[in-house]
Amino acid sequence: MSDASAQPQVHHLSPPTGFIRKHVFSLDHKVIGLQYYGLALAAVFIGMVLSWLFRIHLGWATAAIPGLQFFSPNGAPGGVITPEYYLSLLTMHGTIMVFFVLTNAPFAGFGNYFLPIQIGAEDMAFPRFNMMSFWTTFAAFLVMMAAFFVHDGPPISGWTAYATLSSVGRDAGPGQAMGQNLWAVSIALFCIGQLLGSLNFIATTLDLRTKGMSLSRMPLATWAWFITACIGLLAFADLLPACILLILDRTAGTSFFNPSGMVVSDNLQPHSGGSPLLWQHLFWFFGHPEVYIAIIPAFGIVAHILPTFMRKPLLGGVRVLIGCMVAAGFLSYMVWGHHMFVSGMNPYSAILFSVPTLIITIPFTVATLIFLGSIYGANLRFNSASLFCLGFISVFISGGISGFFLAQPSLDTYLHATYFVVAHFHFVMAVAAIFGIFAGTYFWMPKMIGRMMNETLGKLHFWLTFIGVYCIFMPMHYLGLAGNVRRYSAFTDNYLIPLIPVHKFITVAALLTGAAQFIFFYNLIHTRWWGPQAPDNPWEATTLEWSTTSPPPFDNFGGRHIVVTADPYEYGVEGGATDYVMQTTTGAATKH
Amino acid sequence: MSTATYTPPQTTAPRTRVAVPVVTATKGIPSQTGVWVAVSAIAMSFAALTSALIVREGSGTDWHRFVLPRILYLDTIILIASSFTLEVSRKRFAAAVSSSVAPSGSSASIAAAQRSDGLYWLNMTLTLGLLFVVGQVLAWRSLVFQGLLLATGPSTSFFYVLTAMHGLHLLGGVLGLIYVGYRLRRNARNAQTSLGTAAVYWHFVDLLWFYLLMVIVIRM
Amino acid sequence: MGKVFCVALVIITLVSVYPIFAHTWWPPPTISKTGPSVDHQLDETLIGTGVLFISSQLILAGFVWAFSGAKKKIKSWPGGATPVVAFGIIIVGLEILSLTFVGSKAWAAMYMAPADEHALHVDVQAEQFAFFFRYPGPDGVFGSIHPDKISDANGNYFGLDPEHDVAARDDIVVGSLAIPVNTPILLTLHSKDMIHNFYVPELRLQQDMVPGIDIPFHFTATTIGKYEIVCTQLCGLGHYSMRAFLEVMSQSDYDSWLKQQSGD
Amino acid sequence: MRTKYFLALTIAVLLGSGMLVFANPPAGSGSISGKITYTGTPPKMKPIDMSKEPSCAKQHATPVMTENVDTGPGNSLAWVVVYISAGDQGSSAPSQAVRYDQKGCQYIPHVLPMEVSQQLQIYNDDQTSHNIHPLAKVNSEWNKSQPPGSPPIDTKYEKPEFIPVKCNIHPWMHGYFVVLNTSHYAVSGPDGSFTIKGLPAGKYTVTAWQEQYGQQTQDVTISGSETKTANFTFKVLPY
Repeated sequence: MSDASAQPQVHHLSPPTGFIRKHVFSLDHKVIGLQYYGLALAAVFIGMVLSWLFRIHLGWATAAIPGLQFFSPNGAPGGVITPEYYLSLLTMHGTIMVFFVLTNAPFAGFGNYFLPIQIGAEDMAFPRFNMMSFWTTFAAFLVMMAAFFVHDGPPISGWTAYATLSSVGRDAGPGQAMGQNLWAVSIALFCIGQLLGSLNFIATTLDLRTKGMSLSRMPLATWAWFITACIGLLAFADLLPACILLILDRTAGTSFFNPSGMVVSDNLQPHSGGSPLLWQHLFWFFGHPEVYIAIIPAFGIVAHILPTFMRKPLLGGVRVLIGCMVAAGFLSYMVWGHHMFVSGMNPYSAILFSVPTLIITIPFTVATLIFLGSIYGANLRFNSASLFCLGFISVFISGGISGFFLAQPSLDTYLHATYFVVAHFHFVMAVAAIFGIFAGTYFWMPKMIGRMMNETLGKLHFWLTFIGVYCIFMPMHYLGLAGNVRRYSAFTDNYLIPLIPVHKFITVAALLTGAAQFIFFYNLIHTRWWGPQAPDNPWEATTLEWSTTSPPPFDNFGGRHIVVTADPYEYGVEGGATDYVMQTTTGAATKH
Repeated sequence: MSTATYTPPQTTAPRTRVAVPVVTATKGIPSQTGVWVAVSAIAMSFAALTSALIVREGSGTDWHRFVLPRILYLDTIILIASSFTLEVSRKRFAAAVSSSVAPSGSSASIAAAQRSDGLYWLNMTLTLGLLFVVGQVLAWRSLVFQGLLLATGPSTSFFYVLTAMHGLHLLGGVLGLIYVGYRLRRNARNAQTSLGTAAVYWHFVDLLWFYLLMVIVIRM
Repeated sequence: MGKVFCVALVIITLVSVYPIFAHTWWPPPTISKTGPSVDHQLDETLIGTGVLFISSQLILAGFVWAFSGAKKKIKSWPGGATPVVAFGIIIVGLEILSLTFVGSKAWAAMYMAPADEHALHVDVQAEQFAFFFRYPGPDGVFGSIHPDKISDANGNYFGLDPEHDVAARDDIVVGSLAIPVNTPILLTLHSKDMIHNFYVPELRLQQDMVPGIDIPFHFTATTIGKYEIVCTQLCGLGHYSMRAFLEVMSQSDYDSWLKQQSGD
Repeated sequence: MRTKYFLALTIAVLLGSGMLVFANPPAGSGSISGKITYTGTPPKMKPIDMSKEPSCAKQHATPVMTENVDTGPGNSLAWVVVYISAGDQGSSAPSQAVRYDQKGCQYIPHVLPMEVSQQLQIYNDDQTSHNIHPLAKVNSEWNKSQPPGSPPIDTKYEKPEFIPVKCNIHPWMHGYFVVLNTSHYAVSGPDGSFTIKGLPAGKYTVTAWQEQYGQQTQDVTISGSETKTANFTFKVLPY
């Protein structure tokens, strides 16, 4: 902590010149933001490829994938994916996507880059912690990747790593030896990184706001990042000790999660008295807030972008949405038990957990209605960013609706652990958050790299993705209704065999939608080096990031003291040269 | 957080960008905010561990109490003492600041004396902190001699986990104090604030130990 | 572009809901006493959420069509935010209340109500990756379980000790669950290694089987037939292949089955 | 010049052949045969319920029984490994690979003896994924799955050990790898009989191993090309 007070001093006068200081171990929040974004980009690519592999396996269980045997001779002999390798792919897909994409990109990535700018600060409160935060996360990523190359492969216990499968060790199956150890260590490191990040976000938001930037004048994106940081602070502080206990159970012979008298692959385990449910409680107390850590930043990003392209402020101003996000964040700590309705927990507590879970739909319903009500009477401008915002609203509705089913214990007894659940959280958490990331990318890239992205490619990317995700995840609801259990590497049960064609359809859709993402990758890379120069405020937006150059100078505002004089979303203003009022009028941004 | 007492550092120091700290710091002191945020996070993770302890105690029939090493109580006293010495050193430094701004001519020497006095008490605090860690290690050794190891039973497992995690946090505090002392010796800008920040953390770790001791005494 | 988005969204919405109206993929007919209440609950939720889903998607589509592009004077929602917020709270609140009251009843009937005291008692052992079922045999007493005796090699899945434990000698251990129809069944769920799950879609019931805990679990099957018991809790590499059969028989068939089992 | 080469060549050939002669163990013509029987009531073998794996269940008209105590007429005991545990005068190096099959969700053979560092090939002849998990303690343990259509697993063991083999997907599948230091071994057939061939004259210790009832030994002396008899009797328990 004592390092903290040194920060106002370590602020560097002039940008560092050395490559290492400038691009690698940089203290500049903008560079760190881009580093997070790049890490998420790499992670999302890996995660997508993994999903392709196991989708192919689900459609055609005995199909040989040429070349895979060279990557994993044990996992895919002759290119045919074994049941345990399917689970490994699934586990790594879930872990990578949830932790290294959905937490990194919308929160740590965009947040690091734009939170200080949007509040008129010239850097985060603790640049050194900021740098440590990224490099810890990066180390976590490397450790996670290492699991692919250990002897018997990555862990097979799913991203939730339920004890006792995760806590027993190698007897539990291939991948549960070193692979699971690496998993636990990686997640522990990730927690540390995110804790440092959250600390930074909170302190920065509270203390480094410039003159006139009152809390009610903060853009919704900043609000979302702030709230997310508050959620993450507690969530990751809960997961970290859980991971430590798991590692001890696996390596030090303790019995936190391992009960007595377990016989795993004919070996009587030397444990006594542990509680497998304890892991589930610790995990989901983190796990449910984690869902909101993924979705609330995306929510804020959309709420931040939409007014710009509607050319009108949101219905009811920013306060309603802020209230919704705060309420959701608060409630998210009372509902973890709805993941455990049939876990052997006391059936009475199921009802206690189900009520707040249903109540949590209220803030999100209100927020959705606010979005819809805001579109009424707007002057919608269509481009990649705004399209992804509208797409976000649609998929968020689709995903939120299915929450009504799973929040009820009496339906969970039928739908629990079926593809209905997979469809639900992919729509509401994964796809919605990814749409938020895409919207943010198309909206902010001009500012981040100073070049305009290609709109035609962007729109094409939107349409293929939008239709694609519905083709992938809508059918999963039907599978769930038919009782199709998730995490099955092949469908041998009589009642599942008729459903295989649906899986084939989903696989094809997934491959095509995945292929469409290469348009995005191409667009991004092409823009980075060959895109046309971006003006300072291409979207006629109002918030502070648009009153500086693209990309912003090293200290964000070229030494100008920003004084905020207006609310964040003053659009549709009449009687002026423009239909909008910038948040600050101090010194027009210097042109290129 | 205690933003009221804070006077924004004026732009005297040549190394800071012109007036930027004035703008950025008007809302509060980042380090102060940060330390409170960190404290709440640490509190959260120990709360998680405590609830885990309670669940685990209920889940199995193998929860055995064991005799706590007496040295734990001595450690507690040491830690409380360290909090006091830290406060003393803070007072000295505060006095040093006030007397250095006093108009009288001899003030400089007085200030110097008070500063060195403060440093003395700071070092005392550091020593006590390290002494505490040594004491914890001794406590572990005595358990080990009784054959109570990490994996012996759930109660010992939790004892080792809790004390180890607390010890790590305390060592972090020690490092922080060393850094602060270094800054104070260099008479760096708002090193005072750093000391205050470090004190908040140090007292928290102190309280945390109190809480843990309670848990341990009641449950083990 | 707005019109295109509108049309696309309308098509997506209609296509999405069609299979649900058409019951193209649907839960298998229920065979348990408590099943109908779950189905009724499911239908109610489908109707309620279906209305919300279609209406909100169509409103989004309509607004995007109506308010795209043209440089006209912006309007704001008549009445402002308050009625919208109120509307949202009320409609969802009502939905929640109705669902919770009906749903809790169904849940209570399945999980909170105690089992019938005359229920037929069967012991279930889950392991990687199979279920095994144990009937007390003629003496009506279950032999005690000794984890150290558990062995797949000689088929001692429950860890019985017939050498010293007389009650264990006539225990019947089989690989599929045979039960008489319309008789309350009380299962005791054990697991010897991982967390498994006992799921029969037709029963509309599932329950985790947690190592270290014996979980009671009761139901009544109302239709004769052969159904699949599957595991829904990731338990290792063979998770997908972990299943057994639930054979609901007439009382007479069941009796003869039991006699034949204890015979050999 | 040329003669020099010739000389060198002949010497080399002579030396080589001579070494070969001495290296080869004396190929004996003696043999040991006998019958494995039991006393007491054997445990009842249980029928295996394969209904969870239809592709296998339909391969068996009558339900497959467990094989850990496989008895036959005349109290004969099958699947007992008999081998030379001492006095063996060097074995011929393992020539061809031994084959282990997974067919109809059974391990074939139930007990597979092999020589140290002999090539072992494991085939999956079923239309379903199998998993081979030899629970080795002395040798290195591994655990691999074998989906239908994937190549045979090719491996070997370097230290002598009795290794239980299980399939993690089909819990009833159980067998044994018996890794031996000798090439002189046999497995008792359904009638309990066995024959160890190719033994040179000498004093031998013969060991019989049964997966549930452990080992027994006898000393046998062979002179010339005779066939000695060595019968083993295991005491079995009903439970």
